[in-house]
Amino acid sequence: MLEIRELNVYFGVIHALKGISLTVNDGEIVTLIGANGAGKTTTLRTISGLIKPKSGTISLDGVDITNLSAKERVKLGISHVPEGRRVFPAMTVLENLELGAYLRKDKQGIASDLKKVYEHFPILYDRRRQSAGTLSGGEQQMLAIGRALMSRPRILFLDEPSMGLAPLLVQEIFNIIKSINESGTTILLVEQNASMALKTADRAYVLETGSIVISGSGEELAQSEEIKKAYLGG
Amino acid sequence: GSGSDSDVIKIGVNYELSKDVATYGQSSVEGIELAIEQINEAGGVNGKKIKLIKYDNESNPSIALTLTTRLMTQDKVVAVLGPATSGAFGSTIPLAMQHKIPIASGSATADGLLVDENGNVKEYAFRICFNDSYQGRAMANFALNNLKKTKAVIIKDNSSDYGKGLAENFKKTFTDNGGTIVAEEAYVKNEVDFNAILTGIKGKDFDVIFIPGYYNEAGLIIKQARAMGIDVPILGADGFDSPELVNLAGEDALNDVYFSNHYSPLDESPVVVDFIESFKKKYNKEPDAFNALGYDLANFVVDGIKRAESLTGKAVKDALEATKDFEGVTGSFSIDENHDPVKALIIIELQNGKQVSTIRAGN
Amino acid sequence: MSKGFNKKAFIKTLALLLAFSVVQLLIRFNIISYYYQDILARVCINIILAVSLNLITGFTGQFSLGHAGFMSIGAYTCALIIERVPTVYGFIAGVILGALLAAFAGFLVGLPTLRLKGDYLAIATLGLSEIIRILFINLDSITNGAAGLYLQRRFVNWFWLYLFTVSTVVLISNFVRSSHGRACISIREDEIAAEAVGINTTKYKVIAFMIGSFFAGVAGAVYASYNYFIEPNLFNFSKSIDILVVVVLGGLGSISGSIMAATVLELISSFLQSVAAIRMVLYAVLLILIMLFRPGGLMGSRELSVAMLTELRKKAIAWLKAMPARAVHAVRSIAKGSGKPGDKSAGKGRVDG
Amino acid sequence: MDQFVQQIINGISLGSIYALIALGYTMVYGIIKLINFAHCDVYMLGAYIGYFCMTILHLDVIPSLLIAMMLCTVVGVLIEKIAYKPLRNATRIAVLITAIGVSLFLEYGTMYFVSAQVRTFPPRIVKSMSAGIKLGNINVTYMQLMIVGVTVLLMVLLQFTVKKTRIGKAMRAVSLDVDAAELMGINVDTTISFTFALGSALAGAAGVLVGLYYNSINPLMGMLPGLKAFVAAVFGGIGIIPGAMIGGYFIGMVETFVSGYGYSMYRDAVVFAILILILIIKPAGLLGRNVREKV
Amino acid sequence: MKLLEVKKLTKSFGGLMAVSNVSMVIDKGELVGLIGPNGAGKTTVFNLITGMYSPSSGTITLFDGEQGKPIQGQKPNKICNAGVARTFQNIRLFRDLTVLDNVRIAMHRSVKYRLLSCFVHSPGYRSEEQRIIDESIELLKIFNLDGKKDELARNLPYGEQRHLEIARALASRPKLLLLDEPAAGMNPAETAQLSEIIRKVRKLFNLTILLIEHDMSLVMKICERIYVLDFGSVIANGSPDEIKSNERVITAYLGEDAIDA
Ligand SMILES: Nc1ncnc2c1ncn2[C@@H]1O[C@H](COP(=O)(O)OP(=O)(O)OP(=O)(O)O)[C@@H](O)[C@H]1O
Ligand SMILES: Nc1ncnc2c1ncn2[C@@H]1O[C@H](COP(=O)(O)OP(=O)(O)OP(=O)(O)O)[C@@H](O)[C@H]1O
Ligand SMILES: [Mg+2]
Ligand SMILES: [Mg+2]
Repeated sequence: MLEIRELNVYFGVIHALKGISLTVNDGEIVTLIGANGAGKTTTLRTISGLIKPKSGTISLDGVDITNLSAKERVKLGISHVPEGRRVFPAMTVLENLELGAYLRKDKQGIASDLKKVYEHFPILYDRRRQSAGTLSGGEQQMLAIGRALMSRPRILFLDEPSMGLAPLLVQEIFNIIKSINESGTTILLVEQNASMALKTADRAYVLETGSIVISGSGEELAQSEEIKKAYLGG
Repeated sequence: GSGSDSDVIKIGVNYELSKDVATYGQSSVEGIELAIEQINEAGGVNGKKIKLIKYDNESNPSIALTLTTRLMTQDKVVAVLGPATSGAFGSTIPLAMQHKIPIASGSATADGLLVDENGNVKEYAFRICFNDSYQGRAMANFALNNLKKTKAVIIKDNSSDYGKGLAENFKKTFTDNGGTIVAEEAYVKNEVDFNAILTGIKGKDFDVIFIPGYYNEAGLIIKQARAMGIDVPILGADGFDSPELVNLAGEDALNDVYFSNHYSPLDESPVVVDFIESFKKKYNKEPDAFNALGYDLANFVVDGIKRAESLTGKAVKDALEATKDFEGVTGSFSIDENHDPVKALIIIELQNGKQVSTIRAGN
Repeated sequence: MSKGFNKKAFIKTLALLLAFSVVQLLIRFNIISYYYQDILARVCINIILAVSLNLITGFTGQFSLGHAGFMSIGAYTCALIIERVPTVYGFIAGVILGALLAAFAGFLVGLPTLRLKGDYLAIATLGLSEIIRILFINLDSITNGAAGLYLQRRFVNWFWLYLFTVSTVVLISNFVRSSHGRACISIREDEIAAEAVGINTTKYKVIAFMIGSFFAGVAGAVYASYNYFIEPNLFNFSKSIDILVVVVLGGLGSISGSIMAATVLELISSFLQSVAAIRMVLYAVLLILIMLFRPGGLMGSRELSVAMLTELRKKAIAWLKAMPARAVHAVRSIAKGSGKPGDKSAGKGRVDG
Repeated sequence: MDQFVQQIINGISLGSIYALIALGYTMVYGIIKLINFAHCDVYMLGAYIGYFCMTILHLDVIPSLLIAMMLCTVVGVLIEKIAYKPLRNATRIAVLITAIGVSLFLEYGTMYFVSAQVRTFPPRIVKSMSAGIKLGNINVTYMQLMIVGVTVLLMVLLQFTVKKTRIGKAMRAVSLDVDAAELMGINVDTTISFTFALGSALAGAAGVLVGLYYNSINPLMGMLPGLKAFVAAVFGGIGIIPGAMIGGYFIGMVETFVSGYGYSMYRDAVVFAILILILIIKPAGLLGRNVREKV
Repeated sequence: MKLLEVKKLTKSFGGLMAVSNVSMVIDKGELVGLIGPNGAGKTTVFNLITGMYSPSSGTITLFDGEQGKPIQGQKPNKICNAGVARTFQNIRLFRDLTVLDNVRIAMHRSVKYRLLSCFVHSPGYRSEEQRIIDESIELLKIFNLDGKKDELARNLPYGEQRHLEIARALASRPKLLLLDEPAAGMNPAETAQLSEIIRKVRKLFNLTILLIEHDMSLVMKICERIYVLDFGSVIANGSPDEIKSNERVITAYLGEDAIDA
């Protein structure tokens, strides 16, 4: 479904992504793990159009989207839960969610998706009139995911969704990711919590200082000694 | 030996071409440039063309100072014209004294500008406009004696020394001679809404308004006052002189308006007629007081240069000092011992937007 | 270690004295003409203003649009004293008293308004400086109102200018490099974090305002005496903006940047005088272009240092060395008839350097 | 009593003008946190465009107004594209300096072409605009009524646009977080351009209306009301549309009453003093909420 | 010996009771955990203790020996100077300053020279500055950051930024250190490293620590005692083992199978 070839990204002189290639197939959960500063966030931001790559191609369903604007990518079904949540702080929870459906016109669809989000995250319903900036860290994370779901994406990027969440919720979030996936959304997941991520994912890529060093199925990597040592604290 | 070996004579132009009072500077320079054009067309001075070196002092006395230094020491001009406002002009006088190069203004009206604290004239500074006390006194006397009004309201331009000087002198003469000032209001340049002030004074008992300021705002004050039903006579000074006054105030509003001036377009002297005609030709509009004063200023200085024994600052200064019966657009004048012009003042009456009469006024 | 420090200070002092004497000699022998002296004076005054505002806005991060107001207090105080005591002592007293009064005003302004942030603070400072100006207009009996004050003598000469400018720069840069200065900088960076690490942010904001206005007062006093004339309108909103432009153009938080920008802007401004009619238009375009190409100002928040100069020199040498090659290339491509490629690379080199 | 009522009318009509300009400031500020100093010069341009339409093309008021609004829209969008857009990621103060540059450019560019002279509108048009109603001693001109009406109408429309429409939501999102807004599928450039277009159209309309009302325009005419309008916007809580309105009326009223009761010399000082007092009590303006950042 | 006592602390935002009736005692030298679901009010407790918010009601007392001093409602800098330092859940470094400067700023409290002497850089001034630099570098060494002292804080990798924040907090020489989710965004290897560092500085500086964290592997490993917050109230308080097996905590927070770590 998503195919990335030889992506190179620079920040001034910093070569942040060094010719990355990866694919995500329809219906998969793919995870991208790696140490701090490896370039995971940069990869996601490039795919969703927030950063312009120096070279390389990104294609969705065989269509080259490298030069499309972020807006057009959203239209094509990409949705991105950014690092650090990035909710709209001065807007209410409800308004945030509505903005997630900005490009959609089907009122009924939006309403039913809103209901679904509230089912996933009941606390958001309780807080729907509170401004998002005053939510607790975890609440904001839920809001960010909920907001992304509101565009009814075909492929969802999640950048460290478990960061700052209570243990119960971490499990919950991964369950939700699974159920979102099961309901037909393809997922590209960036995580620090590598053990959970590998458990959840069908396939995984390991990123180190801007290059992909290992890839394989989730289980495979979870067993790998190297990975265990570097990322699983084992 | 300023520029004596070249075939041009350089005169500095140091005017307010931008920021707050750009209108005064730009108008003055229009007059100056017209005069110099005519002089050069007529062959210049002793075969030499006059070259203007023009700088913009941004309506800022401090920049005016720098420019005067530049004109006098870098560009080596024989004389400097401007600045237009008293503050800026006054601040450059010490430089004229230091470098011994005359400076002259057509519109720096503040009293005492040209004499030091001991009453000695500052030799290198000249002006060809009335000073504030002259006009202020004249208008106060006119109100008391000719119009027989004794209760005045002053609405002054608080952002200029001109407004302040006129208001002060008017007030002094007026009260000294039995009048009372009912209210003194103020506005700043470029303001357009005077309804509040006018509504405020409307309830008071007064029989004449004096507006020491320029036509830009005065026009609007008159218009708004008349619209409000305030129909007492309105007085002003040479700052009123502009064809724009009619457009701003509207013909219907310009009744019982009197202002002091140097000349009147009703004047049929050939200098005035020629000036108006050639000005219209060059700029496609009617001249105003600043245009006329700028024009006279340039002619006055060039006349001095012509008569000077040499092209040194001192010689030009001496020649300017000796100016007698100079025939200007703004009247014929001589330079007195304080370097002020001695010239007659006329008071123009406006009815229905037209100048209907001029009154020669003394003090 | 501390010996090395002293040596550095010694060399610096020596360099400063040398610079002073050289200019003094050049003025004596008329090599620096009156006009250039005048430019020098203006540059010096602008440096004092910019560096002092930089302390408030650049280092402490408090957006002030009222610097001209503090300046005017120094100017009027000094002018009024000189008017009564027209001697050098009067002048010195004027500068000191002017600066102190300005600092006091800074204190008064600081206390209540510093809980305001960003643009709200800016507007409050703007308002205060306008109030000061209006008071100067209306306190006719003391200030002579809109007509302004004329001074017969100028006390400011190269000696005083140099003394005041160097003192301002040295004192303020010493301050910002001290722990107290770092406290100010931390406010700019993150006020909440600064509070959390024990910085009394209110106190340091007030201190920054007081020091900044003190030197604005000095600048005002020098300005008054230099100009022979002051009027309230000299210290209006646009004057504050002008100072701010210098600070931002130099780089917020860079003292050497402020010094450079004050110099460059004065030179540009006098250079543009020869095209009086459109100078403001050109000035505006230049301003926009500079900001577009160097949004962080000339220096960013860095200071000019030896290392930086060496680097710059290296770049310049490399650039110059490449000149012949470039020239050859240019000639060749012109010979080939492919336009004038030399222009492009030259222009680019300049922007990068 | 009459005088009091008349002063209130004066205050409202002056306040409307400040409010009209302040709306533009506040909109642009709301979205990119920029005090768009050039706004008051677009207002001036609007007045000149209207002037030339009426004097050279001999058009009537309404078509002139529309043309002025259209051209100002273009100017506003161009300014944004050329001068502000490249600085999206620069510090706010850098953009502010650029805005000052643009402002000077417009002022002196205009002055270069039309000189610093004041201009007045053709008498036929001015006459038709200065009719009014007289109730005893109280005067209201149709022009005043029109300005007040237009201001209130625009305020309501703007508020509706920002709060209720899609583009309004996009505007608010962009103002809070550009990247996140882009991720929602919002076209950030278009949204910002739209804001400038709207603000500039308002400025253009205000220019023509005010120019006609006072019948006096000059290249620096934007400076004074621009500054006041900016103060008004801050007073009401910058970025908040009804705030601009309240601020405008407040300043109009204070100015009127201070001048009207004989303190015209201290007028601006009083306005600023009250402003500062209010800000000390309400540091984010009258309607602004002083939200402390959650840490 | 008590160091901090919180009594009946309550904070409401509008209608929302973010913290209600919380009482806790922390003894000198303890390492106490503060855990609870998202939105339970943990960060708010920190904000109340450090003066970022003033409480709606209740008291916070800081002890110096036997002497207790109420600190609630005081300004953050006062509280910091009384000996309480913190880190932030969302890192709040002075991002555009160097690593060294971040630490030096926090040492301001101990600077001995007066305001006036910093204008002229007297000899006393210079030796004091040198002391500040030396001590700062010492501190950075603990976090392995001394090699990066001249880098801008923003350019550090995330994990090192967290470390720097702790170093900065320590620079004010606190008695009580509050850490808000120091391990968030770290991978397990980095978290392990962090727990070492916390142990080390605790010994070195004779610190009392209160720690918010969602990473149970860290919390259970290093905390001696744990408070659990839910909906603004303390629902449990005890040793890690007690907490792990507390039913209420499991249902509200931990989940059934979370304790495998
Ligand atoms: N806007 C930027 N400007 C300059 N450098 C950047 C920028 N964004 C990222 N970088 C650099 O690019 C590299 C990759 O960063 P990225 O944020 O993608 O890492 P990451 O894998 O997501 O790390 P983390 O786990 O900390 O989120 C880092 O060295 C970072 O410093
Ligand atoms: N300034 C505020 N205004 C309104 N509500 C607030 C404010 N600060 C916190 N809250 C609310 O108080 C509750 C507690 O927030 P707090 O940040 O203390 O949670 P937390 O326990 O730290 O959660 P997390 O683990 O997710 O960080 C949340 O519901 C939050 O929405
Ligand atoms: Mg990341
Ligand atoms: Mg928290």
